[in-house]
Amino acid sequence: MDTVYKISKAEQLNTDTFLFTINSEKVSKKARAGQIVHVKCGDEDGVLLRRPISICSVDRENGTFDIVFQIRGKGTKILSKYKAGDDIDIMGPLGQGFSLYPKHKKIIVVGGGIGIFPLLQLLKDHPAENKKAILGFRDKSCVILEKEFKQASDKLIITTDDGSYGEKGFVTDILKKELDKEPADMVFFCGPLIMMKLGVGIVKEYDIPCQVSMEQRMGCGIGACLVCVCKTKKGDDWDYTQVCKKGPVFGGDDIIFD
Amino acid sequence: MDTVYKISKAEQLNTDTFLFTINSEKVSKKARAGQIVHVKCGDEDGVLLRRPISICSVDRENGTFDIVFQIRGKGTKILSKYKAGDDIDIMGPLGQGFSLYPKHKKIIVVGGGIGIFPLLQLLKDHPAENKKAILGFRDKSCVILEKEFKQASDKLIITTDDGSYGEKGFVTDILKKELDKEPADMVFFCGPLIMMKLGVGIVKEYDIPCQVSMEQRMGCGIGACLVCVCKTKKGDDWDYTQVCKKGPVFGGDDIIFD
Amino acid sequence: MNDSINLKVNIGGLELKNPVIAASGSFGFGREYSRYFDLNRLGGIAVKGLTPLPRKGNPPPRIAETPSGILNSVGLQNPGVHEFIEKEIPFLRGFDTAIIANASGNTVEEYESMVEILSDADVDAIELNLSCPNVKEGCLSFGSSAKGVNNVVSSVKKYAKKPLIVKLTPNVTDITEIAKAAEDAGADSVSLINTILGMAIDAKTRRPILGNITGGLSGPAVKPIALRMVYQVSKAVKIPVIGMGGISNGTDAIEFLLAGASAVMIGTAGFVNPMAWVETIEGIEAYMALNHVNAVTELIGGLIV
Amino acid sequence: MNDSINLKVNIGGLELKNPVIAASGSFGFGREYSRYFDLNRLGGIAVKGLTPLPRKGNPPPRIAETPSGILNSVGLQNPGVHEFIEKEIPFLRGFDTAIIANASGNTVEEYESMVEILSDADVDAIELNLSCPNVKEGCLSFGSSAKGVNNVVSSVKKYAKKPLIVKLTPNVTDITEIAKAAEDAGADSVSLINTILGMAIDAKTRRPILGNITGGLSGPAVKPIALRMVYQVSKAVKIPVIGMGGISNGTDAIEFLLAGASAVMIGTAGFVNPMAWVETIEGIEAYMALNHVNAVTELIGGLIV
Ligand SMILES: Cc1cc2nc3c(=O)[nH]c(=O)nc-3n(C[C@H](O)[C@H](O)[C@H](O)COP(=O)(O)OP(=O)(O)OC[C@H]3O[C@@H](n4cnc5c(N)ncnc54)[C@H](O)[C@@H]3O)c2cc1C
Ligand SMILES: Cc1cc2nc3c(=O)[nH]c(=O)nc-3n(C[C@H](O)[C@H](O)[C@H](O)COP(=O)(O)OP(=O)(O)OC[C@H]3O[C@@H](n4cnc5c(N)ncnc54)[C@H](O)[C@@H]3O)c2cc1C
Ligand SMILES: Cc1cc2nc3c(=O)[nH]c(=O)nc-3n(C[C@H](O)[C@H](O)[C@H](O)COP(=O)(O)O)c2cc1C
Ligand SMILES: Cc1cc2nc3c(=O)[nH]c(=O)nc-3n(C[C@H](O)[C@H](O)[C@H](O)COP(=O)(O)O)c2cc1C
Ligand code: FES
Ligand code: FES
Repeated sequence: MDTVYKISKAEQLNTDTFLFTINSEKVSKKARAGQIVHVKCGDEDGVLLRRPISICSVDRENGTFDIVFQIRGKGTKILSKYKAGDDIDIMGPLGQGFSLYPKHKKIIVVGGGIGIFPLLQLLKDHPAENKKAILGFRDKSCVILEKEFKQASDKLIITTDDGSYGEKGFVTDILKKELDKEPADMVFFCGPLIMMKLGVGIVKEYDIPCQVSMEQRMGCGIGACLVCVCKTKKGDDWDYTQVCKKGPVFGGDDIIFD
Repeated sequence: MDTVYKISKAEQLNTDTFLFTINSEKVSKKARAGQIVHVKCGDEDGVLLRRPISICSVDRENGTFDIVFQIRGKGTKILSKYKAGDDIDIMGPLGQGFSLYPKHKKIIVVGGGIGIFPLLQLLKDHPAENKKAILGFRDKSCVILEKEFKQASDKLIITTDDGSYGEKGFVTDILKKELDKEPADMVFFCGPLIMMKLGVGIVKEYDIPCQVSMEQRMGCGIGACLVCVCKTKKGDDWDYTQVCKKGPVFGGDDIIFD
Repeated sequence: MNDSINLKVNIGGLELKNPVIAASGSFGFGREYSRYFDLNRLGGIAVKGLTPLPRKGNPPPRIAETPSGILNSVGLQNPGVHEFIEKEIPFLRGFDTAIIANASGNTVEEYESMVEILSDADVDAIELNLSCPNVKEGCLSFGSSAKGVNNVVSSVKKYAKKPLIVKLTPNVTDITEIAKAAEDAGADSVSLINTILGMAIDAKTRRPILGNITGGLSGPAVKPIALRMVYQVSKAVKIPVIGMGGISNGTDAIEFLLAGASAVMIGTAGFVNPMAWVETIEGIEAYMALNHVNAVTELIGGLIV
Repeated sequence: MNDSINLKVNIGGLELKNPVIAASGSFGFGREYSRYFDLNRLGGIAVKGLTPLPRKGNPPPRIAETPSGILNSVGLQNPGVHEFIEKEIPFLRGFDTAIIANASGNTVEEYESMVEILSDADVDAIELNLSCPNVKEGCLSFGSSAKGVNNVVSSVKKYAKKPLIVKLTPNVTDITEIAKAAEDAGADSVSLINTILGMAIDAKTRRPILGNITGGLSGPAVKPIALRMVYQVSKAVKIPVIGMGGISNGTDAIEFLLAGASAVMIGTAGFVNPMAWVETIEGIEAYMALNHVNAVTELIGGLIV
């Protein structure tokens, strides 16, 4: 199976965040919001494993899709050196994306840090009438894709930890305020574990269903090696479930945060 | 100590042989024919060690030197991807070069394969009146640096294993013929071990001194780790001696070929 | 595939059409990779390590990347041997490849029962995992002494109606002793190496990266150690040796065959390149064609020393 | 160098101004690297392994490159302890850095005599090499059992007038047992790991790459194994632990300190980068500054589990 595609655009969004547009009929046709690709970064320094990166947005007409990633360690550092025209080795689309229900009229997406990326295509694809996005960043210099999220949503609230841009504070506090104003049919979370844990607790108070996108270190990326698990409910019991195959998106109720 | 220099020219000489011109006042000033540099190729695929490469020629005025190398394995493969303008991490010049005695009027250099490279600067630097070069290649497609060697020598004999260019046969046979015609004051060998072993045996018959440039896998490149040894005579006994520090050039008589 | 090239090997009664096997734990039960390539290509599949009852395994994170290697601490998460027999064997039997059941237990009795159950199941061989570094009881504690190995292997032997492969741990002073103990107790072959116990630390958080603190090292980093152990063991025992540890391509596989392995397993490399198994088979064929080797068995133990 | 940062450590009586030591065998007797950097920077230098008489070592090739690692089979080539004392100590004493004499022998008597001789020489500590995988007699055969280690260490102890470091081999089933044996017999500290026995094969020539067939693996590839062993040993013994195996930079060194090492040694990384030792010291300082750690001793064993 061929997994090598061409990067048609490589753009630096801020000091450590990069956007690649990748040509792939296959991925762009099959991809659903929330799914991931598993990226081979390179062989430098004995780096072996692929890195899981969310599909950020898809251009089905032109057969391309975008990924956005931040430099965190060795692999993403190597990846950041790719240029337009380079080949990139990608497995995907992988996993289960967000479930979009046409009957839902009002939705809210809540994202933090590198968790905002999969929410963009979700907003684009969701048929709801009213789509709110609450996105949290560390500070002003970290704010990216603002225009794109504005376009894809009906209301965009940006927060920063230090208040240097948008509202000051946590996305979960903003979520609470928004839900106090007006309920929603579904809330989608993607970001740090603690944010999702808090978020799931909040929407439960309002009796609103939610979906969360989980993060875990991965090996195979396709469900075979069982390294990427998170704790999920299973009747009265619980289980370790593969994030790469059964996730990354789970029902908020299915996850045991501990 | 700074070991990073700029490649000012990167040229492909044939399918798998490359020439780099490297800017370095330090190396070009200090280098003597037969010395080596120890090159960091890159981090790909867990490649760690530096590769020893001979200094092929030196431009002392412009502060540059040339190395020529053939792709053999992982490291030289990575190295072949460097371009003009790239930085290269090089330790050197290292080791002991050829000893050039002004009193020697007639010299012969005998090289095979990747062993020909250090002989070029030797020919350039040696004050002898009559300099012959006998260079062996696998076949016509492997013949490189012919012009440069012609210029640096008074007589150049090229041999190929299959006779597709120059004379057919081994350099050692040609050496014998040449010595039958006319003796020499010193013969310099660099190439496959078996060629040098034969060569040393031949010149001994003619009672001519010789020098050989030894090849061995290296670690530190500066004499500290003792991995790069060859067998040398030590009175009635023998010893393992570091090729990187005490060599690569040894008196033909000092080496035990077994 | 070159028709004049014979890739068949016989591993103590287990016939393989080629010497490349998916290593246990890297390949699940084959379903996932069946979308990437034709499982018929494989010599065999060693399925995820099985235990009598389902096991949840260790807390995440379960993987860490190290220079040219990975650490894993899965801890034998599996649905139990009965679900394997019911749900996975029928799927795997749809392919023309050997099924190797990798079996673990906490006690000698559990090992016995696993072998008894699997002997009556439709598998081609049983690989006794005496070497998982990621579980507290059983397994490695049996596998790290000749006595322990002899004890387990001779106990299960009477239940074994299939070729019995004993999988050895590298975490021992002298692996040849362990291999000989397995041979003496009736193993039909040995496979090695399982992972090497290791650890990774995040200097920033000052915490271990793995949820289980330590994990098992595999991948290219361990290849020189694995190769040495395969070489030592294949000289020490008469039964066939299955070699593994860091094999990523045909050249690596050839090195293991030359060192004395009769077949090879590949795990970690498949995470990097899902075609690693197939490309290794192709690489072996290419080497054989280039070097005019007709039967892969000619290469086994062919190291010139 | 930040003045408020205290890098001093005490390794069982051996005072070091900083915890970075050149590992034995990688650094000769210091002369060569003295042209690359100021040896005064180093916490200490463990010199090339010494024996009572000069040794020629093993036939070349003595090094092979493996993924993120190297194999070496030098086999203790050295000029003998007397020449060391006569010619090398005076040179090394020109620098303000600890001299650690790495000593090997073929028999218990040879070890005793080495310790006796070195105790009267101007060195700061003696590192007993019970772990070289590249020589046939002595060394590893003592080092791979608790009994052997106890035997050698308690025999030499009575001659030791300098801090005694016992260097352990990773080629054992349970390194904590070996470490405890060393401690019980009177070692002032232990250093680990020496190299792991491995092998490399050239598929083209079908021959081993090393003249000695097998060699010892070192470099980044072994780091996870070394880190695990340092963690285990530092929990099992009360004497200080010197950690090594694949350390290339400050972050790696911090990981070893957190795992329980009181100092680190660096070998292989210096072949890649002759400034590795110095840059590691700088990296430790940078980490301490960033994390407001005043004394490096605060980091030792600081892993949060
Ligand atoms: C489902 C999913 C979707 C993701 N989507 C994005 C995205 O769209 N954009 C983006 O920038 N990042 C995303 N990430 C996080 C991204 O995978 C990590 O930042 C990246 O793997 C770190 O690799 P590194 O080489 O920079 O770090 P290193 O520290 O060198 O990585 C070492 C190992 O740890 C793993 N690892 C380290 N941090 C993480 C992490 N946070 N999550 C998973 N594995 C990790 C690496 O994959 C690698 O195997 C996603 C992660 C998951 C699980
Ligand atoms: C003194 C000396 C001078 C040399 N001069 C030149 C030169 O001018 N041009 C040139 O093309 N080559 C030269 N060589 C040979 C060159 O060093 C090797 O071809 C090169 O190291 C192979 O590295 P690789 O990454 O291609 O092979 P790999 O097989 O990936 O190398 C693996 C390891 O083995 C070592 N190795 C493999 N083959 C050799 C070899 N023949 N000699 C030494 N080490 C080896 C490598 O350095 C590395 O450590 C010289 C060697 C020596 C010792
Ligand atoms: C994620 C993972 C899970 C594993 N699970 C098992 C297992 O269940 N049973 C077993 O015998 N070996 C298991 N192993 C070990 C492999 O089968 C193999 O022995 C080891 O990984 C070395 O081969 P490699 O370097 O090709 O991966 C596992 C390895 C990995 C990486
Ligand atoms: C070329 C070489 C020679 C070595 N010689 C010795 C030695 O003489 N005595 C000793 O105790 N250890 C010796 N070692 C082992 C190192 O001191 C160290 O334990 C090992 O290499 C792991 O550290 P590293 O990964 O930083 O190299 C040698 C290692 C190498 C690479
Ligand atoms: S990464 Fe292998 S199962 Fe998820
Ligand atoms: S390479 Fe280290 S002594 Fe020559």
